[in-house]
Amino acid sequence: MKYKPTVGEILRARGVSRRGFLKYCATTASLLALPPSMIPRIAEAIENARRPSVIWLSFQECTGCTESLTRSASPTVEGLIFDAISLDYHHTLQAAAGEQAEAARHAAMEENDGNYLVLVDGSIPMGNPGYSTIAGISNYDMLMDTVKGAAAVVAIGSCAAFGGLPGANPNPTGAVSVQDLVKDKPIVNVPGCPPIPMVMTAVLAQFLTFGKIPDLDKHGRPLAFFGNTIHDRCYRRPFYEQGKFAESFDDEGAKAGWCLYKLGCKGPTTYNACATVKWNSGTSFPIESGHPCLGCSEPRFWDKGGFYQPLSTGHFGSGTKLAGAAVAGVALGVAAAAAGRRRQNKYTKEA
Amino acid sequence: MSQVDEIPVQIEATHGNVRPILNEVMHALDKLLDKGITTTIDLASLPFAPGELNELEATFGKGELSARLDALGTSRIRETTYPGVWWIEHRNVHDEVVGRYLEVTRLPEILSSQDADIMAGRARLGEQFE
Amino acid sequence: MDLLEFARGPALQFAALVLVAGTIWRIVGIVLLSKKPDFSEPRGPGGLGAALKVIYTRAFTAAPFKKATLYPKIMAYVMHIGLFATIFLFTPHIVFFEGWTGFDWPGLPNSIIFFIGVATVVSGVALIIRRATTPVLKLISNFDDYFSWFVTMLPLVTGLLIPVRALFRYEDLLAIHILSVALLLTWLPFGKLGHTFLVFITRGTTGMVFERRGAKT
Amino acid sequence: MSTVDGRHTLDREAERIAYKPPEIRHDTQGDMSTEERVQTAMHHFVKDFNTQTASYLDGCLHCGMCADACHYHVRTDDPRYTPIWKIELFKQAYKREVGPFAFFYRLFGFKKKVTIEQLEEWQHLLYDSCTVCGRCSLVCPMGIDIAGMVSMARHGMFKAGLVPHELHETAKRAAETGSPLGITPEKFEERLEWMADEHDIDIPLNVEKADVLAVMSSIEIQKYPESMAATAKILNATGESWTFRTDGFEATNFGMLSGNTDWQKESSMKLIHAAIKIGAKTLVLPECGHAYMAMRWMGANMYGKPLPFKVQHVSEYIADALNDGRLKVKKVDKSVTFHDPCQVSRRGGATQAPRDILKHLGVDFREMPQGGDYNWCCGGGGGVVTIKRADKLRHRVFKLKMDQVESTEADELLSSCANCRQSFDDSQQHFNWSYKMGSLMEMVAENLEEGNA
Repeated sequence: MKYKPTVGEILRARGVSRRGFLKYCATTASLLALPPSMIPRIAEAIENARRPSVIWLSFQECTGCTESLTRSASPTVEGLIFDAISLDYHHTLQAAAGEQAEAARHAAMEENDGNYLVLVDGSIPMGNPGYSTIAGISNYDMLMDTVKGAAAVVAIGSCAAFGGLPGANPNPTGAVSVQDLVKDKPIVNVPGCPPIPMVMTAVLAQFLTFGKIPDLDKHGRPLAFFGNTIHDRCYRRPFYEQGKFAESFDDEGAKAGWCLYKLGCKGPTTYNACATVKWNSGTSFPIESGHPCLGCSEPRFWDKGGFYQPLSTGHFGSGTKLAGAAVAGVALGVAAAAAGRRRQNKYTKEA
Repeated sequence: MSQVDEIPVQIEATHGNVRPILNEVMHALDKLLDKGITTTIDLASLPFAPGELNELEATFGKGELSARLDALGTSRIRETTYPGVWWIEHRNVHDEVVGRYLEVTRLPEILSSQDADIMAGRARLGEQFE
Repeated sequence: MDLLEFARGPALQFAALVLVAGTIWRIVGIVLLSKKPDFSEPRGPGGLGAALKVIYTRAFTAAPFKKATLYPKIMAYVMHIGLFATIFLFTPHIVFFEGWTGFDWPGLPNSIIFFIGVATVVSGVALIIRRATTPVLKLISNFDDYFSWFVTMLPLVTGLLIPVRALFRYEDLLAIHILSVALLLTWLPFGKLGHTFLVFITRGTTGMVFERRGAKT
Repeated sequence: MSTVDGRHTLDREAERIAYKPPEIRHDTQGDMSTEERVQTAMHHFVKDFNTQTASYLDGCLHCGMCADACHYHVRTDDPRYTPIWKIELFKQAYKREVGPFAFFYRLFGFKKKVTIEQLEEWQHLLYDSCTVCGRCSLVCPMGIDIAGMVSMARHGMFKAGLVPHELHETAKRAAETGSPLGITPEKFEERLEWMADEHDIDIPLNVEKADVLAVMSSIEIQKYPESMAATAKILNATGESWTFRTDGFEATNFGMLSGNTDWQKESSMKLIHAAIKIGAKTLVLPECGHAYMAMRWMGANMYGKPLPFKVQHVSEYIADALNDGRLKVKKVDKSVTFHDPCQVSRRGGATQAPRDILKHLGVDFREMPQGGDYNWCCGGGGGVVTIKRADKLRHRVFKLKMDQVESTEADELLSSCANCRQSFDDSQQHFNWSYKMGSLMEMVAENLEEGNA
């Protein structure tokens, strides 16, 4: 196996000063939602970390996740991808194509057997393998083949994590998530449609820094980012508590920035870091721009009722069913009264 | 972008992050004076309402000292009007903010020349005499 | 389908169907029993007016009984007003009713609702302690009394716990909350909670019979 | 007057506050088997259920507030005297047999079948410790008429032969002789003649046609004959044509009190037929509470159609006559308090009449605390005064009445019910009490203005 330099060595070789390295570590700590007191430990870890090989597989997806990642503002995309990790296969980003690309993938797998990371975006069609293929290989075969020697798998985006849009009812391709198929490897889900870029890089930085996957919640999501609901961390929360709600998208409440609960905000049931990390280099997030949270980082968010239907709305049966129940009630009532009266008559006769 | 900027933004109420931060800074200053312990507050971890960050920055204001660091993008390190309280903002090479911190210390560590860099510089200097 | 979807969907649907069918069943079952005509010469007006009068007046305690029934009455008032406020004046609930009926009305701030909810639970606990300890109530109480209390308190308690994030995740507790509501609605027509609708029939009956006699109602 | 709190009495003879089995003496009549008895009781309970009772039995919240209104519970703190508990078996039968969910109650055994032991225990609760005074239905937040259902539950008890002996015998004598005290028409006539002589007045008897039929209660005929004279004086004074009838004079209805609907109907029909026979426009009932309930509110239903005459309690009749000037009375310079008979005032709706009369008499009327419609019962209503084994309890409960009366410090205590008067007299003797119950009607009769009509 050829010598792999440590991250510290790489950065120094590129003329990054110690101050620059400290800055890098501070932003990494910030990214990992670790307290600033952890910076020295992070510095030490990163100094000695060896760049991992990363294989990126894209299945039934829209490339939105890759788009999102390449706009990641931290520490720098180039710095992360080209310096800290070795992105050996990504058919959208890499220059190689066709057999050459597949050869690169196999080479990376062989070289880093047992140590490489597999990143997956997109869901896997189980209905018919022909729905989605790369170089003539079905998504399923490619996934199962690639993860064999992986240290861990990161499912990027809601499609890879939970099936996402392709898996939405009626799920014509029989789309499934990575965790539905891969059972013997540690899996980190980074859902979102797309996921927050910083969260994606943070997971990589975490793996890079500590060589292991972060603590996860019940849906396999990193707790550091998915530990709180949008609602819990939303700056509009005080309006919710005060009972001030926007009733439509253009009323006074909406203009005053009141709570969007009544407009269908899924913030209370959605675990993600949008409210703190925000988007577009920390500029804003959907609620801040006046739109309710869609809950895109939750399993099957497409099928959980309308985006603009408030969370506490119930789904009652149709009016016909209720009318049917009423008719049944009348029938039962009549029968009960009739039975009672029959008993009364019988007893009167016997008495 | 001028059209977007023209949209009037109303800010009716804030999340109220400013006062708790001021309070935390006050206690951090006590710790610095009594025990010499420094404190760093990562502002990225707090849910700020629109405009609230500006409010916070304005509250702390500009003090006597201000420095600019050029490493992996620029960083601004500025003492606030409260001596011992530093406002630190890291940017990447695209000039995007990647981290904001309030550091309560006599001098932020990142301003000191680092041993590794001193050694590297010393080595370069030595090369002149070879 | 996760728990929340189950609660909001099939569980609520089932509860709504049972509620409608059970309520009508019970009312029809009572109304269609034999009725004895009253041939006596009326002294006062009977009929609907009398029924409505007593439905209203029995909400208040007659002066001679005020002292003896003060404690349970106050607790019952707190409980009923509290239930009304928490059910109908809490904004997420209003949204729920709006989604169902299309009607919308102003709510109270959550902090006030939370306070009312706590007061309601306190009154409920006070009443159940009273039921379990005073000899009269101990004697006349049955399973229905305790179970009905339980299914009434459950949505209240789970609802109050939702903002207390320490124990459960929001969506789990919300699901449990809605399931507890489904349980409440399912039980409501059959046990003593039926007084939500029987109160009109029972008081109304007395109103019609006794107002007709010109007797004290 | 005692200063001891009634709830924590120091009376050494007082019953214990804690739960205890009922006094041992269950009376049974007839020689039915146990099973037959239970079945008969049950069948007759079931027969009586209708929409009204169903709305009551389904509507009960088990709030227990009725206990606070019942003199038996207030005085003893015995939870069994909680009014709604007294009809527990009736309720049990309803839920099991007729209620909307009866099928499930039977299927799952939610409500057990009533047993003979229960029925025996409830004999004490349905008869000895309920005067059917109806005070409990005024406190009930649902407005449930418990007293009315106690009366209904007694039907089943009677048919099953589970009535206290004294009450049963009294009712039986009433059915056999036409009067609970065995007053025959001859005896009635005899006593009327005696009163006519004594007071030197006309007492019309068996007149063929008259506008008013007056009737009496046996208690008056036997114990308070002055009432007959008073009735005659007043009716004479109004100038109306009126009469007593030997074929219909007994107003009490022990069939109703004991729970025998056949006897109840028989008693009522006698009066109805007599009134129709003479073409009466008004049937004036005597000073008797349950007679008012039996005839004013249940009479027409026994008859099966509206009565062709008006039914009035004598106090209503007098009040009307005074109000429209047919009758005039002298002013009486006394302070008076009035005991409202439950069946006439609270349950009958004639609460105002005696107050009008007292106003005309110009007395210093002192309403009892919690008086009028909320009055405490004398403790003898609903046939209880006849049940000897209940005397101890009845006297104990009477303490409430004594406190109530004493607090008015009135000179005179009046009522318009001979049955109340009887139980007051009994308790007065028992306690050697200073108050003696008088009759409102007699006070009117004694103070009639000369030259009336």
